[in-house]
Amino acid sequence: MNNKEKLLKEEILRMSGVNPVKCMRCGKCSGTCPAYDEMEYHPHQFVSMVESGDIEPLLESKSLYRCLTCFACVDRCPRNVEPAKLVEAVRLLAVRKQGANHLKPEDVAAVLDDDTPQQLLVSAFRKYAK
Amino acid sequence: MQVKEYKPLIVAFCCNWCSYAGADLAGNNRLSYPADVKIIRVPCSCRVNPMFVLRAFQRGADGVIICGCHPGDCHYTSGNYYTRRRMALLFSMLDYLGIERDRTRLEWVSAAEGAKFAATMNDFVEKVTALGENKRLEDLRCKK
Amino acid sequence: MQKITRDQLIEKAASLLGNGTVSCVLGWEKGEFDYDVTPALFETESELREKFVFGDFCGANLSKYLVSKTRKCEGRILVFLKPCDTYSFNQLLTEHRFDREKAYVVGIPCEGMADIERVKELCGDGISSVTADGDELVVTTLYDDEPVRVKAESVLAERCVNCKSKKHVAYDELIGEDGEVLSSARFDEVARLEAMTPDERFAFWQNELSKCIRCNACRNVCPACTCERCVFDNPSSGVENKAAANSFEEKMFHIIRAFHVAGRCTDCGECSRVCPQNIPLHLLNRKFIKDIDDFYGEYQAGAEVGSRAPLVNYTFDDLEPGEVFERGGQDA
Amino acid sequence: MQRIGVFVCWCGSNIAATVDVKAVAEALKSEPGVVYSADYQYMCSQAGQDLIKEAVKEHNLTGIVVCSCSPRMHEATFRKTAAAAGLNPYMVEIANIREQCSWVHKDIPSGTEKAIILGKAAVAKVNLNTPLTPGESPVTKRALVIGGGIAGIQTALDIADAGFPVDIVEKNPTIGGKMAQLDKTFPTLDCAACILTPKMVDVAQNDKIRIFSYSEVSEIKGFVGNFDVTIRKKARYVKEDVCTGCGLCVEKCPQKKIPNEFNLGMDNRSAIYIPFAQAVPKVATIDAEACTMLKKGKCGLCSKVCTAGAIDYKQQDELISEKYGAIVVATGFNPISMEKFDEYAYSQSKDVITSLEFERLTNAAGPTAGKLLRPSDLKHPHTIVFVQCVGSRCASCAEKGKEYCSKICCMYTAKHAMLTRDKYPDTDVYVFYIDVRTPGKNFDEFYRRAVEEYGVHYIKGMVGKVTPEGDKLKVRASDLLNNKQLNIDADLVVLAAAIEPDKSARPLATMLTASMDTNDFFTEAHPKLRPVESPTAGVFLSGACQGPKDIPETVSQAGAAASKVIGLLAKDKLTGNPCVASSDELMCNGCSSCERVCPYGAISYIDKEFRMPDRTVAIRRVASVNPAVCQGCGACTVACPSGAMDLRGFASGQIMAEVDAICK
Repeated sequence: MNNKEKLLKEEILRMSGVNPVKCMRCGKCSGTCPAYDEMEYHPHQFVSMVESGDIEPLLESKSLYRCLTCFACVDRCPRNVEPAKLVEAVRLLAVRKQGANHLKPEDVAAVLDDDTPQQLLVSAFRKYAK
Repeated sequence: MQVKEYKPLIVAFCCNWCSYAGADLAGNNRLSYPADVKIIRVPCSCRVNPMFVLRAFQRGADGVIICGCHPGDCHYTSGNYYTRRRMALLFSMLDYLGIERDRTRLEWVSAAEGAKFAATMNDFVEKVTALGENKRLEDLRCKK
Repeated sequence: MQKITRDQLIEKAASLLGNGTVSCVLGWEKGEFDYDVTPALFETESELREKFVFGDFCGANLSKYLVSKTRKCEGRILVFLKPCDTYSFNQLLTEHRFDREKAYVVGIPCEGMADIERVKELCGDGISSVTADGDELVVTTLYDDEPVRVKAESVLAERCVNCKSKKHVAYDELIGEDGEVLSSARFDEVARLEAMTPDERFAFWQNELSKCIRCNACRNVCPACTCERCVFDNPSSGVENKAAANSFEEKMFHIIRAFHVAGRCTDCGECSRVCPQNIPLHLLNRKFIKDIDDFYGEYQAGAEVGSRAPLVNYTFDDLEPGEVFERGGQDA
Repeated sequence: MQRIGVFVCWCGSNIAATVDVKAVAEALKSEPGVVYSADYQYMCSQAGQDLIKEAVKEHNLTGIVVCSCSPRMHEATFRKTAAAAGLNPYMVEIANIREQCSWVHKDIPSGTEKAIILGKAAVAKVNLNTPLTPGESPVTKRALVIGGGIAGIQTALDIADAGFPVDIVEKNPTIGGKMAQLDKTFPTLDCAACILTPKMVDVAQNDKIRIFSYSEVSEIKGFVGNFDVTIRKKARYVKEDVCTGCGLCVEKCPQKKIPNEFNLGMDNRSAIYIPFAQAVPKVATIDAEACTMLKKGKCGLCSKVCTAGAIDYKQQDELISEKYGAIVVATGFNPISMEKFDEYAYSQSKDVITSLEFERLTNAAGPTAGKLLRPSDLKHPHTIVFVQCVGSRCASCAEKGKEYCSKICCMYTAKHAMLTRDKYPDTDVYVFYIDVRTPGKNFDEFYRRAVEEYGVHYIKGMVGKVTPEGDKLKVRASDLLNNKQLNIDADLVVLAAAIEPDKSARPLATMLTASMDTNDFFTEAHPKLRPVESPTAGVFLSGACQGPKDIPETVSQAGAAASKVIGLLAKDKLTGNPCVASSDELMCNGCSSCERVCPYGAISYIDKEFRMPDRTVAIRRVASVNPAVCQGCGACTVACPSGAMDLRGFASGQIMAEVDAICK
């Protein structure tokens, strides 16, 4: 892990309050994820990639916006790792990096399609419009 | 001018099953530590009454160290857990009264850790030597 | 200042004596002055009417006296307990120091007790009488012609300013309303000392402990110090001494005493109340209570009967003594 | 005043090279109480010991200090020497001037100085030594085994084999435990009943063994060698000694809709029942909750058909008191409840079952007569999904699962998968695993055979959700190695439920004052060196009550526990360690602090009369230490606020005398 990766990792762990070392690699999070097929990186990969500092690809990935934040993985994880909180933290980091690139109400129509879950739009508004 | 070298007086309470055996092992392996350390054998670290610690200080000891089995390894299953609580509170109280922290110590030394025993004693003697004589407990009731 | 009156308590005691529920009453009687009230045992109603008092100087915690009195008294003993006293009562029960059946507890509300030293600070020495009048105390002194009126609130004892609970944790019957457990600032002073440098702390305690005259009042009043034979009175304990021939116990008395009651002290504050030298002894006990709360989770001695005191308990991952120091505070 | 002799050993040059032994002997001569002082090359040699013996006689010594090697080395030697010279062996103290002095210090002046100080400390201690005699207590030569599973059975058989009488207390109507419910056993695949039932018969026929079935331990008093136990024999409303086990009553009983515990509720039994054909004792039991006669006073059919006249509707619980020298706990385990694992739909679908239920489904004596049929519609399942680690290794859900590995699930799941493929090659079998743990003889080979020879699909990943849909179970799971999410339409889902100690263990531990860990498994006296003993003397552990175990491990632990019991019962008297705690009743407050820290339950309280200074009599509660149980750790001495509790051999006064001598 180089220094930049270390800093990124620390920030994400701090934001999420998640300790990925607790993960025992059972994959129940991914076995439970309703958005699995939509995601390039799956919940269990988020955990192991954050742990190894491999965060850049996650920041770039569309997977961030496919997570429904349904928290099924949080609920069912036998080790209390809470993968969804990690996804959320990476997503926040990506959003912050976008700077002024916020979602404006008038842009909504353009991104609206049948595949985008409504919940995502609601939370996007809540978070990104600030 | 020849200054007499300061030699601290250290009392070490060692539990019979782990730490006393660890001290014996340090001997078997000829791992030296200062002769200032005098060991008193107790069946278990939980036999060490805080009064013994205070008495040692009162009689002129400069440092008191208590050694016991590692948590979970106590010959009597739970003795060292009580020791840990008692000494945590006692040491914290001495610190609260302004007594130097480095004069007291609780250390877990197993029967296999002769090297750790010697290293611990060397380190402890060094720290206590740096503090010099134990005056504060002596003076606690003598406002100047 | 107190919401209940002497008469109310006498009526209650008289009726319980009269119907045979209890055979004697543990209460307070007036001493030399209005403010040196002492615990006393009453056996008849006339005794009560003559000597029993209740007011702003009835700070004495009566629970301790049950240990000796229940052994002597044939029937049940009526004891008046303020909220903080009930914690000591429970702690003594936890330690099987007397038979619960032999005590009849009447819980009484407490508005906080006055500290005569604070009255003296405001009114000077030579106090000849102190009486309550509404939320004020009327103080007459030998030197002033006119009585001085002070707000009762301004002369509250420290332990009452930082009252930990207005809730009775044990009683057979209550007079008045029961209160709540309070969140108090009682550990602030300990925290202030902890934040000092070791040198400052040492100077503080050296100053305080040098005042000690070893009168043993703190021990004698302490509801946790009910040992059949105190180690300080026992020649074979190695710390015994009454004459100050051995400097050991002189220095260590307060440390050993605080350690002996650690985890059992309910923070009733009696030790500081009775200290003729005004040493803040409660700060030693509170340090242990604060440490116990910090290291092992909050624990209030006496909150429930039968609870396991922190020093006769453990968990597998308790703090190491070394870690205690890493948690903050000034390094020595 | 003591008359102390000091004996300084050279240990050849081991001590003498760094410590001036003559100076040590000389310096200690002037210590209080010392009347004789000598040095010798090898004190532990016969000549050295003779020197000590002669000195004892010549100088009327009452105490001995040997400045030599570690007491761990030769304390016992010198105690024997003292005893041979007519002294109490506990009047000997050792100053360790070899391991803790000459071997670790280099220059002679400081080594000598320290040796003198250590000698002074030992002299100071001996001055306060008192003769100690180990206490003796008799041993009742009978053992109690609590639990009649394979652990209890094996322990009882082994103890009885050595000629000691044993009683087994079993809470169910028959012994046999979990093993009786199993079909085949891994890794050899021999049938459980074939190897267990002969042992059950051995137990029944052994005249040294008594079985208290349908019974529970209700009270335990006493200590090692002398336990007083009360056993509650629950009313079964059938005279055990009269019933022939013919089964006619079971057949005729009109109340036939009671869920059958033995088959985990997958079929029904009658109100009067015999759990299974090979039950021991083979007698009927009436389920009082279900019997119409006992509930409403009507019916009585069983009594009418019983030709032996064994039915007794008036039977009462019976209390049996017996004395035992040793107690073996063999209370076993249970699978945890699956109710809380909503994601696996255990409560929603009959076709989601636990592995123990699967055992019954494949057992020839089970509800389907050994045919693998799924419970909901009794059809043959074609796709079966096994989920491992359900509730095991589960840190997040204390209320749901267990943090530990249940140890046996990997192997029994491999067994189930293999047997299914063997009997029904047309089924697809998936096993979802986190890790496959197979540390045991022939275990990994067995698991590999399931994969390689029987074509079981082992998938690294976990099932996240099971959804009943029509007559299928939709299983959503991850395949971590292929980085895929799988959706399987299964007919049957088998959950490898974590195992937990039986619920009866906790109250039993309280009665025994035996300690348990946070999971309610019994703790061992030492995790490595005394694995079958409880810290409470005279209490031994057998089987899964101590931790998850498979059958071979259970049997070997049962044998080990039995040998410990035999070792105890073979003694006529127990000689204790005399260095035990004792309480000064005059000073004792009766506050229970000591009792709470005692790891052995050696302290009890008695009410005692005291004459008070004012001539009144007061009854006070005071602590009393049982020297046969106390191991001498001293935890109580510090917990005691009044200092009433002290430890013989390491008394407060002695330790403080050592402190004083060192700090002088």
